[in-house]
Amino acid sequence: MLSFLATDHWYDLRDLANLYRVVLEGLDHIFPTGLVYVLTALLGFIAFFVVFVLPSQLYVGVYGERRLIGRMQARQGPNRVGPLGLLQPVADAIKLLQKEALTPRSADRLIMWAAPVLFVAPAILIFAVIPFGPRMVFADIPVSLMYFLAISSLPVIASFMAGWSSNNKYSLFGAMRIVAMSISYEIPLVLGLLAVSVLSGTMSLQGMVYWQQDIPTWMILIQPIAFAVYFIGVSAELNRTPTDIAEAESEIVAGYLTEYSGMRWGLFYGMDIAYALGASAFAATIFFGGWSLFGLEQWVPPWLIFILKTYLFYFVFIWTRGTLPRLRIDQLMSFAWKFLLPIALINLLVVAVERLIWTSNDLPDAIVWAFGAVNIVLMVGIVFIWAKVFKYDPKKRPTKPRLVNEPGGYRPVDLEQGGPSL
Amino acid sequence: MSEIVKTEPFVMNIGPQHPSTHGVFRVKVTVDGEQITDAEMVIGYLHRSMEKLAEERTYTQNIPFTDRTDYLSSMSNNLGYCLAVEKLGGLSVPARGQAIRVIMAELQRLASHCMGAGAFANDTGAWQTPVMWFNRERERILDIFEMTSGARLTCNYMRIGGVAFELRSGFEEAVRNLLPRLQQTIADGQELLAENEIFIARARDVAVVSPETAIGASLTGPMLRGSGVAWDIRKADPYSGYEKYDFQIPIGYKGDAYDRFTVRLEEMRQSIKIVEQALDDLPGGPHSTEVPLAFRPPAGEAYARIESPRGELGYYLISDGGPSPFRFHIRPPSLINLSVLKEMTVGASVADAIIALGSVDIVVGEIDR
Amino acid sequence: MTLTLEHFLTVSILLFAMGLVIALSKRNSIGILMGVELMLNAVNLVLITFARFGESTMSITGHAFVAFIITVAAAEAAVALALVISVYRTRGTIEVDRLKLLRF
Amino acid sequence: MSGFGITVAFWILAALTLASAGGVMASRNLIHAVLFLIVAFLGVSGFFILLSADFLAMAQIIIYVGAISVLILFAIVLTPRAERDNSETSMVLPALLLGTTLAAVLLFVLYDANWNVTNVEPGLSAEVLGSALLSVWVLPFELASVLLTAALVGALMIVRRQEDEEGDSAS
Repeated sequence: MLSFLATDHWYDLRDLANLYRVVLEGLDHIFPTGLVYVLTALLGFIAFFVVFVLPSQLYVGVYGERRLIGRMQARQGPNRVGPLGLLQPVADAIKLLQKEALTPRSADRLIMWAAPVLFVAPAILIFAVIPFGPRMVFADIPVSLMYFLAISSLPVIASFMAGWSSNNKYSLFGAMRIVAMSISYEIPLVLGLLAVSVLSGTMSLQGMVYWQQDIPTWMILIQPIAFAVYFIGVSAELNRTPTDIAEAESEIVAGYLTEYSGMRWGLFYGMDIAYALGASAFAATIFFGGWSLFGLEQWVPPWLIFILKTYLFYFVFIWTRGTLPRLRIDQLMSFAWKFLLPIALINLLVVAVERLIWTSNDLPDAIVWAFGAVNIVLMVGIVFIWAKVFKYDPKKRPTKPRLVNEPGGYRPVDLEQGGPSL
Repeated sequence: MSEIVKTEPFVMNIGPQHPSTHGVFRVKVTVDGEQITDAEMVIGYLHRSMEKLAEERTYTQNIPFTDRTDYLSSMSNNLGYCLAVEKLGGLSVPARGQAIRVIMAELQRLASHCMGAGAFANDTGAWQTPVMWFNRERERILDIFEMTSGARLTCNYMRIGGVAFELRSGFEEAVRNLLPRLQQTIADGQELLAENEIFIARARDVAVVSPETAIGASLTGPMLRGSGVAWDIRKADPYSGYEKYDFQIPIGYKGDAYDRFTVRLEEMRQSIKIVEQALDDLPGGPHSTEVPLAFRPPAGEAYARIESPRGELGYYLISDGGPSPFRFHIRPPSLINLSVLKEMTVGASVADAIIALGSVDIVVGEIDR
Repeated sequence: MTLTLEHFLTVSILLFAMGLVIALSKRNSIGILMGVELMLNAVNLVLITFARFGESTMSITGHAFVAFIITVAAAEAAVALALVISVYRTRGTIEVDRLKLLRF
Repeated sequence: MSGFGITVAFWILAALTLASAGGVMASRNLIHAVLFLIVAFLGVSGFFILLSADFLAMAQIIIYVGAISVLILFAIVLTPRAERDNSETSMVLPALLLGTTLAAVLLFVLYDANWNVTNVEPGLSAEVLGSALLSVWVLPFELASVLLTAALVGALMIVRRQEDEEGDSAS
């Protein structure tokens, strides 16, 4: 399976696992076994943090997002601290650390203190199963897909704790909204990912990357419906626009974060970015071929390919945030239950049938492309049928008001004979 | 969930410090789950007693007060007040002064609607982007105001009998450069918001005001026109020579927040048309008639009304023949448009209440005066 | 030190006993539900432990049972909480020692 | 089953699980009790991982932590403040007595019996579980799905408002 040019030399940076292994072996001579276990884990974590998480969070999540959104909003974005404002995230962090973390008098102090801490832990845990390269994965467990789903259901609890313990009505609103929404969106999300798992026949993320490398294809081309469901579901779980109702600043001030300040708020903010990065990395792994790039991964470091794919996906998050308005909670709920759930179920059924045809008739791998074509047709068909059922016709919907020349009383809307459908 | 399960109703304050109350305005809502069962408006946080203060000052000295009522459209306020005084004193304004007044009032309408449309988009949750786009153009309009009157926000440009100064050289060129940019921004706003599926889902059928209610509550401006009632003071009771210009009244279909938004966008397009026409045949001559500083109109009363960006802005003056008005009253469109807020919010969700408030496009300075 | 069957079973027995005490003694019906959930978890732990340590050709049975128990627990929690809310709506309380009337 | 890491993990998990179960019992605030319950659930899923039931550990987190606890939290928040008390009834002493007795009896049985134990890893993976569920246990599997549907519909029926039903029958 590894038609890989990577050597085992430590300086072969196409696979950072080489370097790591050399360090591990060197430490093994010096320290007792149990300590090496802990030390290497720590070392790996620190390396991972320094190479990926910190720069991504600071420079893609904070700086990049602010610059890009600034660009979209016809303004500069941070450009004062350091060259091009590159030190802005650092300055922000220092400022947040200096600020006092206020606790309202009637708040539940312990839970309010514990919520950001509990919010941080899953954000870091999520990266444990994500493959950055053929051998660059912390825990290559066979159920890493389930692991992702399980871990991503934890921060909801922390958000709820934050909202409830603040003893603020806006916070409570935010907490209720996030709880209601995450329950609703978890279901289509799981079903969408289940379809991916059914087709590739594995629940391991590394296995999915190999599957996509072998065909070779990207899962998004084969299962666009699953991708759509995943994208919408995950942006709802992550509270990104257009589904950021839990901290909707125009309605409930800041939702569950209203009473948070200082570094406690900073932890929420930073870890929101980490979750978004985790979801992006996950999407890059499952739907965009992970670290593989149609053979190019033999020359370009796979981890670089992977990180770039992650950032590209994260850019889509930034993009939607900069452009789309927010939906109302009942619209989001009915969208999850009335549209995403049925579409995910249909997709699961179709994919299961396809998988059955594929394996029981022993067809070649190229048949996957045919499945992809079928699924794309299905997706377009579903959208059209949906539009038909709900008589959705954007052309007939007036987006400009009527114009009259003379003032007078009420002008009734003429809905007959080719008038607008409202 | 909240639709199925009955929860304990509780009282929540939206404002006076809240990101989307557009000033210090407070709504005390009783919510049951996400649904609002009762709403109580609390106004008066910005009350400055302007109407009483105006009784102590001369007619000319009162013009700066009007800047500070509806601080997003000072030109329109100046115009309304000056019209009332002119009516009281039986003065006439030279043709050039009238044309300049029209240009300024329409530019002010553009600036104010830029703010209104952007802030409304922000209320729907379009995170700052439309607000920044519209504000960029508003800044350019304010630059023109600064060039003309020396001030950006509180212009104090109109005078009794005309306008304060002649237009600066380069004014016409600046305005003509600006108008295509504005067209472009309006088209961008149309594409980004009015044709956006999510925006339509949020604003369509939300905060509906029926034409009967709108007329019954004496709503004016985009609120009334959004409900499908064709009414515009510029057409119905023309002032400052509006009858000379060719423009149309945009009216909505259903009277919801979406209609109000699109009506505002369309009004901006019409305003551009008016400004272009006014610039094309800008008459020569004096910009103002000579009026003594301590102007003493004969005893009597006068009511003048204009179509401000927010609706019918009326000034009611009673003179006892002295140098300052005996009674000075403003009919603020925001306050009267706001009177239907309770009707729009009760029964809606919190998110829709914010949309409803945003679609009224209030200015608290005008409500509290 | 080697971990044996007894270690895991001791934990699950203690967990079960605690769940029982909670379920029997709490006043609030949601509290009772929590006790029941703890007991279910303890039973799951027993089943998994035997699947791991027991000598059998069908060890997967334990896992299958746990899967079913988790399913049933989810259904049970949903129905129980619906009942709690319904009871609260009609009676104004969810404390079991105040729910004395058999009549609805 | 031995090894330094596994042993340490076991003791930490045991302490965590039992302590948080105690927390559920002792805390007077219902929300605190649920948060303790969540920790207990996480501890049990840790045990599942130790016993190499990866799939079920993840299912445990997804369903117990992600769904059931959240549902309980939701129910607590929907019932008003006065009902968030988690104190005991007068039955606390008999309950404690019964619990202790039960634990004592079961522990006696556990340490008295001669268990037929193997220390060979049975190699139970998600694939094995899946094929077992769809071959040997296919009837219960289908029944479980029917049960879930019934529970879904039943829960909806129970919490439906009275006036909704009237409105439905009228229209």
